[in-house]
Amino acid sequence: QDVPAAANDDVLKIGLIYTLSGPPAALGEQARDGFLLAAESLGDIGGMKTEIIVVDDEGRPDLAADKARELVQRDGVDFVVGPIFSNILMAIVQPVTSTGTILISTNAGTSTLAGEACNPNFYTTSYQNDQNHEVMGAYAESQGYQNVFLMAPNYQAGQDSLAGFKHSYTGATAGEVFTELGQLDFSSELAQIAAFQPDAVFTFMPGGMGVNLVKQYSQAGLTSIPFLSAFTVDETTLPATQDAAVGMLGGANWAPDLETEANKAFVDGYIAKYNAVPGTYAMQAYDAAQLIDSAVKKLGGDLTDRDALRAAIHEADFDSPRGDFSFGTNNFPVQDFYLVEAVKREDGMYGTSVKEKIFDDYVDNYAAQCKM
Amino acid sequence: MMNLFVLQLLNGLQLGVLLFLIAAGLTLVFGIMDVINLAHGVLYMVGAYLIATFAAATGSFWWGLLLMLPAAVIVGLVVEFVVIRRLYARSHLDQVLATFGLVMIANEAVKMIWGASPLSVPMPDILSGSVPLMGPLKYPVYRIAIIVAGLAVAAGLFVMVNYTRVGMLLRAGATNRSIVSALGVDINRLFAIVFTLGAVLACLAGALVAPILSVDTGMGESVLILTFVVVVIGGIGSIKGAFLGALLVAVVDTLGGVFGPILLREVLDPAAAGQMGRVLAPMLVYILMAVILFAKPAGLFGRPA
Amino acid sequence: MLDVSGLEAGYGESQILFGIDLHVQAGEVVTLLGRNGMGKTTTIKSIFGLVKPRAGRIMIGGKDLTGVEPHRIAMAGLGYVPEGRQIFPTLNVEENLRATARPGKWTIARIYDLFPRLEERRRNMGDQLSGGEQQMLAIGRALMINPQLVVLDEATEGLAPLIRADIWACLKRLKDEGEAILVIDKNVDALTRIADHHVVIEKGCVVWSGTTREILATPEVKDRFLHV
Amino acid sequence: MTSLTVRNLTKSFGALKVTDDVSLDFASGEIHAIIGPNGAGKTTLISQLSGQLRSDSGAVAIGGRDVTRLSMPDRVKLGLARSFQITSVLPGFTTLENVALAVQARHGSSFRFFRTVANETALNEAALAALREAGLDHRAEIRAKSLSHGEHRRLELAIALATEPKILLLDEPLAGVGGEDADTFVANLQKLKGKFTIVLIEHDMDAVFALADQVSVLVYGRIIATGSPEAVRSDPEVRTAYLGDEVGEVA
Amino acid sequence: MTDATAAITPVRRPLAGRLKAALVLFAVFALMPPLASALNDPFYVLIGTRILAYAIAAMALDLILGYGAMVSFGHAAYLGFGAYAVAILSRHGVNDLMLQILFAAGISAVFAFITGAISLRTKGVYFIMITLAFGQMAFFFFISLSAYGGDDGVGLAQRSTVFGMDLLKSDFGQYYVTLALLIALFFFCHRVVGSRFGRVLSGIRENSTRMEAIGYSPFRYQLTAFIISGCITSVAGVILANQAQFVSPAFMSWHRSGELIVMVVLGGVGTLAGPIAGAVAALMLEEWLGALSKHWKLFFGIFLVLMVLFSPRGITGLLQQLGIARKQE
Ligand SMILES: Nc1ncnc2c1ncn2[C@@H]1O[C@H](COP(=O)(O)OP(=O)(O)OP(=O)(O)O)[C@@H](O)[C@H]1O
Ligand SMILES: Nc1ncnc2c1ncn2[C@@H]1O[C@H](COP(=O)(O)OP(=O)(O)OP(=O)(O)O)[C@@H](O)[C@H]1O
Ligand SMILES: [Mg+2]
Ligand SMILES: [Mg+2]
Repeated sequence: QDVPAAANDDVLKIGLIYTLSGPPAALGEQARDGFLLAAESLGDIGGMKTEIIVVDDEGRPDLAADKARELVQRDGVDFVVGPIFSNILMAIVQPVTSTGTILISTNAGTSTLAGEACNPNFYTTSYQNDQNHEVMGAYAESQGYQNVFLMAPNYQAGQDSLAGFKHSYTGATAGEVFTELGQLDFSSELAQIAAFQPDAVFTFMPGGMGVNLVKQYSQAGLTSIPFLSAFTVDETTLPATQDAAVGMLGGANWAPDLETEANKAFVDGYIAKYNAVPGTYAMQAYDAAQLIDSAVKKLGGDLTDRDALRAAIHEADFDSPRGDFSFGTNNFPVQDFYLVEAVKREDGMYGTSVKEKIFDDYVDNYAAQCKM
Repeated sequence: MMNLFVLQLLNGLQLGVLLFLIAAGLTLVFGIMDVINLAHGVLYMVGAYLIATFAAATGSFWWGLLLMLPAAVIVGLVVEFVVIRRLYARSHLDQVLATFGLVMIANEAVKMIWGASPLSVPMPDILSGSVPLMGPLKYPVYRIAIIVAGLAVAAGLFVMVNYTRVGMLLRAGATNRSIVSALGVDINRLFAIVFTLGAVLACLAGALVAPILSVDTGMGESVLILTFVVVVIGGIGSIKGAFLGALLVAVVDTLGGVFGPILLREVLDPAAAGQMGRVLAPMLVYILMAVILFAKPAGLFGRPA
Repeated sequence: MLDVSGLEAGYGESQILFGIDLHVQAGEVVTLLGRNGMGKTTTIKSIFGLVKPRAGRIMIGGKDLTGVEPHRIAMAGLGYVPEGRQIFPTLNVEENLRATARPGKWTIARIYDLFPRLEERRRNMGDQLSGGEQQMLAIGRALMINPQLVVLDEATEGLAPLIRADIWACLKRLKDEGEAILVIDKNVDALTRIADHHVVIEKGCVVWSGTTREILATPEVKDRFLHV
Repeated sequence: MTSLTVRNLTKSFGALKVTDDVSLDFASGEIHAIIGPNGAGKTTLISQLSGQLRSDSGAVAIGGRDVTRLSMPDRVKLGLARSFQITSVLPGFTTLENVALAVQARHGSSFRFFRTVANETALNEAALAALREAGLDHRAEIRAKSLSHGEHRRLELAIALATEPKILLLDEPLAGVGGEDADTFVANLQKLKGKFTIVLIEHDMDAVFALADQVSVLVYGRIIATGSPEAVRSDPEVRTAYLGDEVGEVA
Repeated sequence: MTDATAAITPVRRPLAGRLKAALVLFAVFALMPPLASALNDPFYVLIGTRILAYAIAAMALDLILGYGAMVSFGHAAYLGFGAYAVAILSRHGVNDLMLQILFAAGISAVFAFITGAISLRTKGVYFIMITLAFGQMAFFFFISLSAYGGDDGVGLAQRSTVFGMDLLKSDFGQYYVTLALLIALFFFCHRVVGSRFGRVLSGIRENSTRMEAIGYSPFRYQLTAFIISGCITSVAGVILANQAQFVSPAFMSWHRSGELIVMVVLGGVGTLAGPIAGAVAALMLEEWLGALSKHWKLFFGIFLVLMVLFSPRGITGLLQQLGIARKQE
């Protein structure tokens, strides 16, 4: 069995790989900050001297593959944590996990890795990509909507998102539009929405695209039509959209106002340290740090027995801010999902707020395909 | 369907006018001073960040706009003086390399100053409503304002370049700097003015879209390529070309995305049409450019080599 | 009007001019003669600051303008008809004349009077002119800045005999109106009929200078330095 | 040896008829001068003959073969070469390389990817010979952009000569070439006379009348006279349209 | 008159100088892996492979950009063809590097032939933009190619084999195979630019009307060069796919095309060896500056601006100014 050289020394090395430049940097920075917050509050992770190396993948898969190899081969990290985006994940899975190093994704959760290509050295603290969309589909279904307008950027994740929505929504669609990736002006799509007057709009517009869509949506006077989304209205975009987004609905596995002990500690700590409301990206990375901590502590710092390590991680013995958390057979989380709404918080900042639990202990649709 | 068409035309016009504002500066600097300025998109971004800052500081969009203009002039003059001026006599490739460097510097500097999260600019109250259009349709006042402002600038520029002496000197300087100066014209000052004018227009475009779009570090880059497409379709150095090119690109983009799939469905079965539409949609602008350049290798109004 | 002394200049590493002295008084016509590649054009370019002088002095109207920017030389009253025409291809004829014009006795109307052909082609772009038309335009353009000293570098190249004769007549008229002229041309015979002074350069040095009378009296000059 | 015939050639730029029904025969081995006022359409005619400009109507034939539809490079292959009134050389190449390329064009395949061309002595020697003809061999290693105006003109000529044409179209070869060199050049052309057909455009009447076997006068795109130099010189219409008094001086 | 025989000596000094520079570069490349091992940092070998691959692409671009004034802003498409050639063939069980290269070159030749023939109607910046357009079309095509992962790309299970041997399996082996390819392709390009064909190509760059007037049809030569360049670039793509063991449309985004141009100009246009050095400099700087500061892009940008302002002919020019390399004339 493959035991990375790194497993033998007495420093715990963790590599974080996130997109820290370009417009999506806001997401990467949240995740990084979430992880570092946990590291700070835990002190020595796993009771070991800890070294954290942060690298920027610049949103480039080819570069990310090299950086990941660099973390594993040159820096000898025990864990690689990251990334944000699926295409980066696809590029680094092989280089990291083939050496026996553990990869913990804190956001991207591609279907292949949840299903047929599941991997004993790969864990995710986030979700399977389709799940938040399914939440919104189920919500739309429960509201009895009959014609929903669907919109997503024209790339793999966008197509998956609409598929995910339709997985749990059986009504008709008023239109299905794929926008250009990185599109910033949605006047043309909004014109269509205005013309069709659907029961609701569902969209997946991460990052800057979402900010623009939300602002323009309210400017176009369309707020009477319910706006359902995933990864669009969240704590990374709310500072820019502010009031324009208030009242919009999303699907999530957590919200900052979820009432658990652990969540309060996390959210308060984050706001105190970074003066911003944390989003899921931060929470999931925070959990990755807790996950590593719990596993390493269980083993008393001896990482050479890889099976034991994997078993320890799989136990997921820590208090997640989101409450219930465990790993399914495919190392993807089994967790609850909520309908969340954008609100202006009491502290004057903007954030999402839990409105309704949609799924309880939800398992993704690909777990059955995983032979592990 | 008709409603949608009209609305899309208006959207196309608005996008086109905006593209024109950016492209005008690029085509002037490029056609007249023969400088390829990749940092032009950066100026657009800076304009947006400037107005975001000033509007936040003063609490008013209008004050923000007013303060942004002199700041843009300063930015233009400084960039011209520090870098661009030294590139006039250099090859296009050197210009590409240097201004590419400027882009990197500016993007990083903006991120260091303003952070990576997008900023937003509130829309001025008087322009924030929408006006009723036919039937249930409404159109945002602010976008109409952009159209009007853009058209005014277009007309002004067109007159300046084609009918004033400054315009003549600019065109003359484009082809033969040294002779223009040997005939008694301070070409450096003239070029500095043009560059600054282009910079201010780009900043203005950035400032105008700030209330509609998020202000983020990538906005300059995404618009740069599109602006180059516009300039090249119109013919380098031609204000008229930039204007028509901008409208063409914008209309093809807005209408093509919506009506393209509908047309495709006429000839293909829905699944294939959907697939085809998804493949073609992002290419649309590029296909347009390739077709136009194939037919007119120097753009619509460019001078053939 | 124009006093050049000890002028040295060159391109890159090669030095072309090795101390040129040249003087043009107000109202005087001076020629610059020499075979191909001897440095005539380089001299003119250095006077206009298009080639940076490495040594020597250029005084215009008593002011030291050595090494200043070209436009300041032109503003000091020098009009330039460059070698090889160099008209602006993207401007039409009239714009070519107007773009750099300054007020004075030369107006568009007078230029058209001098070169009727240009009026016929006034809407043609600069590069849609015949070689000779371009040459006329270059001369017209220099006159339109209403200079006190006109510098013509091979201004009759490519002109038909009739037009060439017109140019000579025109130069004569300019001279009569008190304008100073510095001219390079290979038609030495025609030049001697209007010029007062001649400067012959060879390999970047002045090898002979004198008045028209002297040059006519010493045919060896033509033989030795000009090979005509 | 080859002759060049032109039948009813026309060309307009917009409303302007620049070449107006021109028909000419350039007999083999002769120097045929075309003179005329500035803007008469001489350069345009050359461009039409060389294939750089497409004619509106009419026909051009080389040695009896119709070439009206052929491109410029194809006409060159049939032995037609031109020089440019406004110098057009390869500025970054040395004088020698400029000419060597012309030699190479005539010497068969340029789709050779491996042999180092700089070592092909045959090319270099032929090029040097052409440079010598033009009096430029001492500047062989200079980059063309560093040449003076007059030297440029000579290079222009050397390039045209190096293509070893059967028919040579010269557009003001003497412009900018001064003094004795002009005389040398005239003498050289004199020597070439009979070797190939030359169409000569020139405003230097000394040269024209010294060299030409035939002279045609082009005014406003039309040939107003063709004939021997003497006949043309004394034609009153030609004198008023073009020559003026200067011929008097020259003659 | 000067001695005529002296004038005949062929003008080949700059070429010879560049050859020397290239040989020095190759020697350094060859010594790098043992050195990296000695310094206990064998990881550089892996980065080195990526750098060499980009060096191949930059050199190929220089062939048309530097010698033919054809600034292709869509050259990343060929990197993509190379990379996808590996992905597609290996899915069908073909793992041989040479077959993959042939396949990549084949697709590239066809694509270069069609797009080149259209693009060559234009010149200058129009050419830049029309090649960008075709590059983007290829990019979006692969984005919508869901069979190969679309935007997410696909991972590769193993590296290619060379005639059945696992030469690429180790990072060292892969590095040296890449270096061998680089050297072979460099000599190929070097011969091409010095040949009759190369001289015609440069002549067209200088003045295409003049070339037509002495009997060359520019189109044929330019198109041929364009195709050659595309094919060579695809070889770099084949290497990159192996190096990253991953293929995605990101390989062919316009940013990559832009970076290739930056490498060429940074290194020195029209020198072949220069762009190789340019690729090394750009990617190494990125490594080093990236390790020094998270704001490395700022410093990289400043570096680029300063290079242009103070060293007009890129790294080649810098070396000349410092007196290390021989000046051109
Ligand atoms: N741009 C340049 N770079 C380098 N050398 C040059 C340049 N221009 C001219 N020269 C060289 O300078 C010398 C003088 O050139 P100049 O143009 O002054 O000659 P000229 O007397 O005007 O000749 P001509 O009668 O041919 O016009 C020539 O030897 C020429 O080769
Ligand atoms: N592209 C064009 N568009 C419009 N008019 C043109 C164009 N090119 C040339 N002309 C016009 O055609 C006429 C003929 O030009 P051409 O160059 O043939 O004259 P030319 O006889 O060679 O004169 P020169 O002796 O002065 O060189 C000129 O009046 C010119 O203005
Ligand atoms: Mg001269
Ligand atoms: Mg002519």
